[in-house]
Amino acid sequence: MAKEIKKLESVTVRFAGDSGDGMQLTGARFGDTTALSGKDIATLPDYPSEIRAPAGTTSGVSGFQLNFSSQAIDSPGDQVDVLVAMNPAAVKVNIKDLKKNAIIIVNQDAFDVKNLKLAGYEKNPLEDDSLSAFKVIPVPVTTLTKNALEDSGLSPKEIVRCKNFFALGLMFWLYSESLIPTIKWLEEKFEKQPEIKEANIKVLKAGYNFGDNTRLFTERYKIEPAKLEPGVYRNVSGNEATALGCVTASLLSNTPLFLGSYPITPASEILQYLSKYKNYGVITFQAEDEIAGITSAIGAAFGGSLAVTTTSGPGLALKTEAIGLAVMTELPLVIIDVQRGGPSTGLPTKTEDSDLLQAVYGRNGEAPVVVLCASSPKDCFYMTIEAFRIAVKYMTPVILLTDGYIANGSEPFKIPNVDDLPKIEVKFLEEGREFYPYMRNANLARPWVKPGTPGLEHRIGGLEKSHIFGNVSYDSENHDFMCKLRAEKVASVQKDIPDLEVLYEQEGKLLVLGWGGTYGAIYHAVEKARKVGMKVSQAHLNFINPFPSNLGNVLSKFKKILIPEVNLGQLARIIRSEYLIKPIQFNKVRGLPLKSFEIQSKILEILSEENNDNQK
Amino acid sequence: MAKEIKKLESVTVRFAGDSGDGMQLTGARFGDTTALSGKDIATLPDYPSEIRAPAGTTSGVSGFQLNFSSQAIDSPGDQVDVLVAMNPAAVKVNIKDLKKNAIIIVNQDAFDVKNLKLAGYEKNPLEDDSLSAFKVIPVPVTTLTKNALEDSGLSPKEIVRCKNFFALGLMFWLYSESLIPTIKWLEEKFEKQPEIKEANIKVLKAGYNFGDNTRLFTERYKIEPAKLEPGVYRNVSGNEATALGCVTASLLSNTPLFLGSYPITPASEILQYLSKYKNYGVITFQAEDEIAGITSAIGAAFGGSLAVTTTSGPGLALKTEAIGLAVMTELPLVIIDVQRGGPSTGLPTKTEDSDLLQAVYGRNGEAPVVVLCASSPKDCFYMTIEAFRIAVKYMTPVILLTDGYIANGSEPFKIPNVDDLPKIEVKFLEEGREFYPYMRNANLARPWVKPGTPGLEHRIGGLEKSHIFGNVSYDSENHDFMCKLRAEKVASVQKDIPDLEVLYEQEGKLLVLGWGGTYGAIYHAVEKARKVGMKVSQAHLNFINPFPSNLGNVLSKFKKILIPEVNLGQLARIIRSEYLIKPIQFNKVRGLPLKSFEIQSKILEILSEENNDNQK
Amino acid sequence: MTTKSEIKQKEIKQLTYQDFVPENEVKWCPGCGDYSILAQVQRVLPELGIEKEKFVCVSGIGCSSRFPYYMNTYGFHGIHGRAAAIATGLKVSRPELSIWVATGDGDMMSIGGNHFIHACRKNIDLNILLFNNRIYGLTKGQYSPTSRKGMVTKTSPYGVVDHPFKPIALAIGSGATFVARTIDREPKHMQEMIKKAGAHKGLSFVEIYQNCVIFNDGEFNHLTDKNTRDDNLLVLEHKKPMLFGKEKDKGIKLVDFKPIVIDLNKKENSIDDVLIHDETDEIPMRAMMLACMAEDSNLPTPIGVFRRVYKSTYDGDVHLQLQEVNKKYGKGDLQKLLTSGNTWEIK
Amino acid sequence: MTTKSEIKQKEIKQLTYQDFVPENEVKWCPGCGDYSILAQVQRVLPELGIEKEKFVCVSGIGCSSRFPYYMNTYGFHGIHGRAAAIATGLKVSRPELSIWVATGDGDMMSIGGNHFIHACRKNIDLNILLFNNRIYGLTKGQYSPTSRKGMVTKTSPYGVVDHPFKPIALAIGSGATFVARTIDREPKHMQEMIKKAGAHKGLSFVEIYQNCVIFNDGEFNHLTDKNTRDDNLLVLEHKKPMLFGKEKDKGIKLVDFKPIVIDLNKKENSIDDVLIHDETDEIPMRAMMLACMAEDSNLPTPIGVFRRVYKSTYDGDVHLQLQEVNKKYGKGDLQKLLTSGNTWEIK
Ligand SMILES: Cc1ncc(C[n+]2csc(CCOP(=O)(O)OP(=O)(O)O)c2C)c(N)n1
Ligand SMILES: Cc1ncc(C[n+]2csc(CCOP(=O)(O)OP(=O)(O)O)c2C)c(N)n1
Ligand code: SF4
Ligand code: SF4
Ligand SMILES: [Mg+2]
Ligand SMILES: [Mg+2]
Repeated sequence: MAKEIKKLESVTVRFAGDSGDGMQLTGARFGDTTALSGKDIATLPDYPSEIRAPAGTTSGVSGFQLNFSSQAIDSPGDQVDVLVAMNPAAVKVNIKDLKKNAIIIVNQDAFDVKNLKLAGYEKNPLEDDSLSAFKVIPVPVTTLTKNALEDSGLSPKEIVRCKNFFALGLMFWLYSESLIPTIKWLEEKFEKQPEIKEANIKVLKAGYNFGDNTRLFTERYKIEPAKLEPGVYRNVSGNEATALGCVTASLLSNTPLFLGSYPITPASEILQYLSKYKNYGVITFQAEDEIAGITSAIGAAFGGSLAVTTTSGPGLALKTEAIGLAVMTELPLVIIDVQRGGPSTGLPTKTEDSDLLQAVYGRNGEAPVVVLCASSPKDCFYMTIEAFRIAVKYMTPVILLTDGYIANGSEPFKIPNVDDLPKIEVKFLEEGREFYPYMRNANLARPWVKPGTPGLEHRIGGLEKSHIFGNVSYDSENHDFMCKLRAEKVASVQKDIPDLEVLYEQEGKLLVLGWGGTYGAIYHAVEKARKVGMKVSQAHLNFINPFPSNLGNVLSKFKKILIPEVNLGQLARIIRSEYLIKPIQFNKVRGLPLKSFEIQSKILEILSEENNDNQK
Repeated sequence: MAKEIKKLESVTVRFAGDSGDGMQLTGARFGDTTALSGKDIATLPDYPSEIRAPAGTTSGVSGFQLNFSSQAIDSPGDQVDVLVAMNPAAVKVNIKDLKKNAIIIVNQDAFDVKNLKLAGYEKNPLEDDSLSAFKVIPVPVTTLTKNALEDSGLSPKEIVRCKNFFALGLMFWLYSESLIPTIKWLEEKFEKQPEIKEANIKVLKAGYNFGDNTRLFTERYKIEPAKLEPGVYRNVSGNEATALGCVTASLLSNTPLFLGSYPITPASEILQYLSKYKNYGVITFQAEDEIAGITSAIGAAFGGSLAVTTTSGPGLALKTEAIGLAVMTELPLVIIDVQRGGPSTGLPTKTEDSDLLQAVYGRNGEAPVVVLCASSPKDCFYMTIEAFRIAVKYMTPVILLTDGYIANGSEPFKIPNVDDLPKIEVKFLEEGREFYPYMRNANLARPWVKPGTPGLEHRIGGLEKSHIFGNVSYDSENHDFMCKLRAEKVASVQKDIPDLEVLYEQEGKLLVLGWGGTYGAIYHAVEKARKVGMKVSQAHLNFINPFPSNLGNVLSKFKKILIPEVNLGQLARIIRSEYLIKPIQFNKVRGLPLKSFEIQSKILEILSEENNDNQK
Repeated sequence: MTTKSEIKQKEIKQLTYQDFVPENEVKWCPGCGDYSILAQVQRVLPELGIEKEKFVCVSGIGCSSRFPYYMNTYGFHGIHGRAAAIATGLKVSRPELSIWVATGDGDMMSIGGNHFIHACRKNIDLNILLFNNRIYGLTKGQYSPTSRKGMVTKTSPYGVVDHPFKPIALAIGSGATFVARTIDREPKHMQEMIKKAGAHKGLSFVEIYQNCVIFNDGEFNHLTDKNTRDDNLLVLEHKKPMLFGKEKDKGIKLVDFKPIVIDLNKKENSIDDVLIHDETDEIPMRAMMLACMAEDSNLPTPIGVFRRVYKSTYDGDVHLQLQEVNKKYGKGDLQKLLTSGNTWEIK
Repeated sequence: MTTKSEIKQKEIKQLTYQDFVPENEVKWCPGCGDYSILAQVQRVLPELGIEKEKFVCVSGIGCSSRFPYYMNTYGFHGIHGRAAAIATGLKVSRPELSIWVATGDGDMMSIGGNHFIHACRKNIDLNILLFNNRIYGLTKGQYSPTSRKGMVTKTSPYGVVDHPFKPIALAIGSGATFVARTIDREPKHMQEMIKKAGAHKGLSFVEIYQNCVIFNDGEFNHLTDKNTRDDNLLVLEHKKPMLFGKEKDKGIKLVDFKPIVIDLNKKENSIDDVLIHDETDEIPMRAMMLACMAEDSNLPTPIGVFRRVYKSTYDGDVHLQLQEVNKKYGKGDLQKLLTSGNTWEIK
């Protein structure tokens, strides 16, 4: 039964089910397919911190949201157009995020007494009118899967495990996407388990065909490919892009990479990816703890490696003392912090941008470091390279902040041509008659010397060093001088970073200023606000310490500055102290990215106040 | 030969010699005696980080400075009136700090070829005119000591070791102080070594008599007792006062004290003092590292002890993660940071005030804590008690900052009557039908329950907690609410702290604002500036987070604000971000307290600019 | 042996299993070995003769470290690696509490290693249960310091190159006074070990082999599978010869400080050649030998008590010293303390 | 035994003691045992047949940790407790370097304990010299984890209540492959130990009893004083009986896993009763026994090599794995890596 195909610009889909239902995988497959067929996409996985939280309960719900569009997009969307819910708990948890009139495709079979009770429903929501604001499409997914696999020879348990592919097939049908990439993927993945492979393919197709045959759907949809820049693309998550950035920096600098790290959610994946790249000259050292992670990296930096350590908030806290050592010894070191919900262990699997003040200020003594941040999954690639470039050029530790949202989320990444990327210059001092370990070049950087170089034996460490000579020095004036010199060196990185760009008008009533992972949400909010005629500009920071040199100037051009953050106002605080202006804050610390409609309302609120004020 | 006795108001004396010459002891004895005879005093020890740095060299010089006065004083003085130098290196190192016409009493015997060379003198400064700006009084201290002890039966080595008491005796003569307290001290100290005791007493007297008999001195001096408040006094160093403050808080709250700590200069003494107070119900736990120091204290706080951990900068860095745990579990905990020169190991035996930003901002996530500081040795006593009071009242970690200068320095301390000190109320919840671990009282504090209490079993930890119930909660809105609630709780401590007092005019052209250990230097600078007719006021902060509620108002009353700090402007940064004003900074990071004459010049400079501006 | 706590038991309300089951839902994966450990602890604690409110469970971070939430006692879920240090502060300040530390091979052997060895050294009277699944469970499958060489995990795609810890050897080397091992699938044995740990005055360390069904399933199959169990498991008994095998017909013999397996069915071997176990050796030579026996050495894996010796506890000694000082100097008088040293009066 | 480095030696400029003496002034207290350690290291390193620029000294914080400043080699003075971790990163990334870690009983046994046991476990090819003066020197005299029970120090005015570590036992329990002990006042013996440590492939741990003249003077007098030395010191020799005493007339005999001292002058005792030392026992029973022998047990204190066994090194295995992966997959092509996974082209 051929159905009408409606063209849409953009859709936000969320797959949700039990932790064991394979929702992350389903979402990722859907995302890859839509990306492969040329849409721009952005994804947002969201899962509980337990490995398998109790089946059927709301605390066990795992979700994967994805936005795909024929337009360039930068966020997985605030509100959901289509929810695929594999059980009652998934409906319960996600209902609050649905658009009015959203489609809910539910696995009807899962709405039995037990599951309803586990989800905390007193009545079956499919049977009362509690979901009347939505288009609910009940599909007996489990039954249909079982039917499809009757003769497969698989065990009942194995059969039921295939049901996510039924849902996936159905969604592919609904959005007119091809099954081929998924079939190929299944063929590779289950090469050695042919029955599983065949079963999943069969169920996938069954789901697709079900869409075609059922009367439950009256229309299907199509999203045109996005008009992205020409080039070869792939999908990357932020963590993957960060890992690739590390390898790329190593190649561009012709210096072997050393990663010292201790696993921690949501940063572990960077270590996992890099552990695979052993034939790229990468050494990964899974240390006994975060302190050994960073200090081993400092040892490797002393030895001439491109050294990096990766972690998340609590781990950054533990590395604090050692970062000071890197400051004093002036060794290049990149510290990557994938921020998560705090304080303390906090919300370990949820996103948050609340380590900014720690990164900028959190060390004993006057211990300045460069602080950068990435604003989207693919941006992680470029900012990682930038972090290494600055670290080796200025012989300084650099902290790069990403967050759980961009680390786990993914988007299309235009694959650069490696030869086009600018080289990172690394020059080890190899001889010198008058060698002084704390002599400085024009960047105020001291020389990098590899142990093993004859004649340049020297000793460094965490005690204050005399200018030029690098001997231990307790001299008062030298210490004052060196503290100021280190501060100056870090500040001078400003000359080497790009000016902050302002989108839309370069001056006016309102600028929305952001940093890091809020880019997409802000971008959409501003775009939508402009569509309804509001004059509002946007600027987004990738460099926090030092700030771009034109930032003060940019800020002075706008009457009001709005800073939305997933914290209680950490950038706002730094901006206040640097520029003595009082930005308007928008702070939501919910373990989730900001929602663009909320930012949009805030913009509206500010601009209408502004107008009122002017009329007074 | 009786000499004229001249009355002075105030004198700054510095004893300097080799690390092995006993200068710290000599200085401390001199200080105790002058304090005992009723002067106000302030002391500043300064020694190398090596235990016995190479004898005779400048790096081995150990110094002890002390200011005693018939007026109330709060700083050991910038510039030295009298230097007692036991060897050439001591002259070399200290010459830059002497007033014009200062007296230098040197141990002539030590000015031999070897020592001159070790000190880096090409010629004997006693024999050329390089010291002509000073009154140099060469005394053959070693010879005279040897003469005095000819028949003592001590070994030559032991005899020479007594020579500091000769110098001390001579100084007592010069300043008309009594020998009796020192003789009593020697009698106690060497009770079991009668020969040593006798020898030292003999040499002490020999020094005194030498003064009387020699023609080297034409006058001697006398400082009248200071007009201190009536009461019983003793001398205390900041670390001693901190330790006493801990014991006192324990008594006032009727709650046993638990200190978990790891030794680190300059904080170790607090642990050392408290280790002695075992009959005051104090448990000290020397942990394997700083992390165990604080986490053991958290365990003890959970168990119902008044818990404290003590450290210095690098140790505070290591405690960062665990402070977050105390924030999340909302347990009372006092963290005392005796700041020292950083970054990294930095200048471990020198003072600095550069952990402020770390204390206020240095944690992952939104992890607000209360931050206090002490401004003088005796103030450590009161601020320690205050830290505990706030910690238990609000169920929150409190960081108390002191620094190497006030920790090692000493001043007269009017001993309070214990019964007059306000009690600290501690109430453990002992029963409750409807018990919820995260229920709050009017102070937003949750209940403190001791394990062992029947029926109140509950579980807390570092994951986000649901409001009231205290269960683990990944709920978005709850997290946002709790982050804001924790911030509000800490901010609300403001209602409970005293208003900031302004000395002198309550409004005007210039306010000098300080915090912590700079109090004395600023006080003197302002006082002197006022004496020459400058209108300048002073205010000094003991509460940094939150600030006193009137601070904004105070700042708004002055045209200019000067903030002198022993860092690169950390308080200034916080003030800028809180009040959007731009204070004038005065920053010297020299491992030393600020010099009041430098602050005074800065005041002068600002006020004359100000006048010029006004005239334009 | 009637322990002090057994005597005391009679005076106290008899607790049951149910007293230790809280309302909270248990959130481990279905099939996880942690469930068995929880159940055995809940079964044994009521028998220790200690008031319920005196129990405290302390942990770090990891799947295993969720344990305190599942016990209806006082509980503290700490930060990663710090369980032993938190528990130390609690025990030293409140020696009357019975403290149970639940921890994982990542939490206690990796990041928490320092606190572990120092707690062992000081002989702090804690009961440490190590849930050893040889993997990081909560962070989804990276190798741990107890993972076998060659294991393929998320962070060792080409196989682990580290040599693993032998946690029992580490505990012995650190000076631990009670060291035992058991397995999640041996509930009775585990109960016995937990009971003995609870009865021991001083630090008790129990390594529990625990199956992680998700990230390291089957790690201990050779020890739990009916067909292989008896040939691979040496169940230690105090003062008894070290025998194993279905028919108890294999034994451990020591030849020039090297343990070998002998077959007692063979004529040349006799039961007298078989090494006798002794938990109470002052110098832990035998215990060290047992600690080093493992799958990879063709020797059976011992379970049971490796070492149980008496040494004074740190917490006990601290309080003893407090008493002595109090006795010698009298209870401190704060006013006197403040007024000590040289004082002077200004009128 | 001709080690590889001894063969190589001939090709390299013969270094001397003087090559390792820098201009910097040595700033330890006069009489400190550290001077002797420095001198022996400066004497031995030239004989190892390694180019001077390949030596790196790494340390933490403490008097002992000033060591790198006094060696004219590459040096890194780290932060307190982290020497082993810093050295690990350096060694793993630069396996051709010869790394010497100088550390103290506070630095390595207290705050640095975790890095120590993990370096031992992984068998990282480092040479660790522990300057054990049983006190915190640099911070002026607090007790350390090796201080004896009862010692009065600044932080134990009523005596230490902790049981001390036995660093050798800890190293063995952690899996260390070379473990030795020597004394500051035994220069020849120390040189021998340092030489053997340098020759050992894998982690070498040498505990050096070092006298702190200022804060713990005389701690080892019974081992260094002419009159008592021979009765208190058991000098271990590989494959030789454990004899001591001025006349080598006392020996160690093992009775039911308990070492006792026997007098060979007595008829009932024979040299055949005396235990033979073997550094190379696979299972460290003998080494553990020796590690537990000490002053307080009426047994002599052993010095010498306790354990020397071969196990692959972590740094070696890491590079082996790198080679294997390279061989199997070819040298990585970054462009290919970036382009891996599902890609699509937009024209
Ligand atoms: C400071 C810090 N570092 C790292 C982590 C991440 N983390 C949480 S649990 C864990 C390992 C858990 O392994 P294990 O202790 O063996 O417990 P299991 O889950 O296997 O029971 C890690 C690395 C953390 N929460 N905090
Ligand atoms: C993080 C940190 N904690 C504490 C200290 C203080 N500290 C410096 S050295 C030292 C102990 C030194 O003892 P040890 O390692 O035995 O060396 P020794 O001086 O006895 O040779 C301590 C506690 C520090 N510098 N850094
Ligand atoms: S991941 Fe493994 S250890 Fe964790 S709960 Fe699941 S089965 Fe248990
Ligand atoms: S304090 Fe002790 S260890 Fe340190 S240098 Fe002096 S004698 Fe040596
Ligand atoms: Mg585990
Ligand atoms: Mg020491």
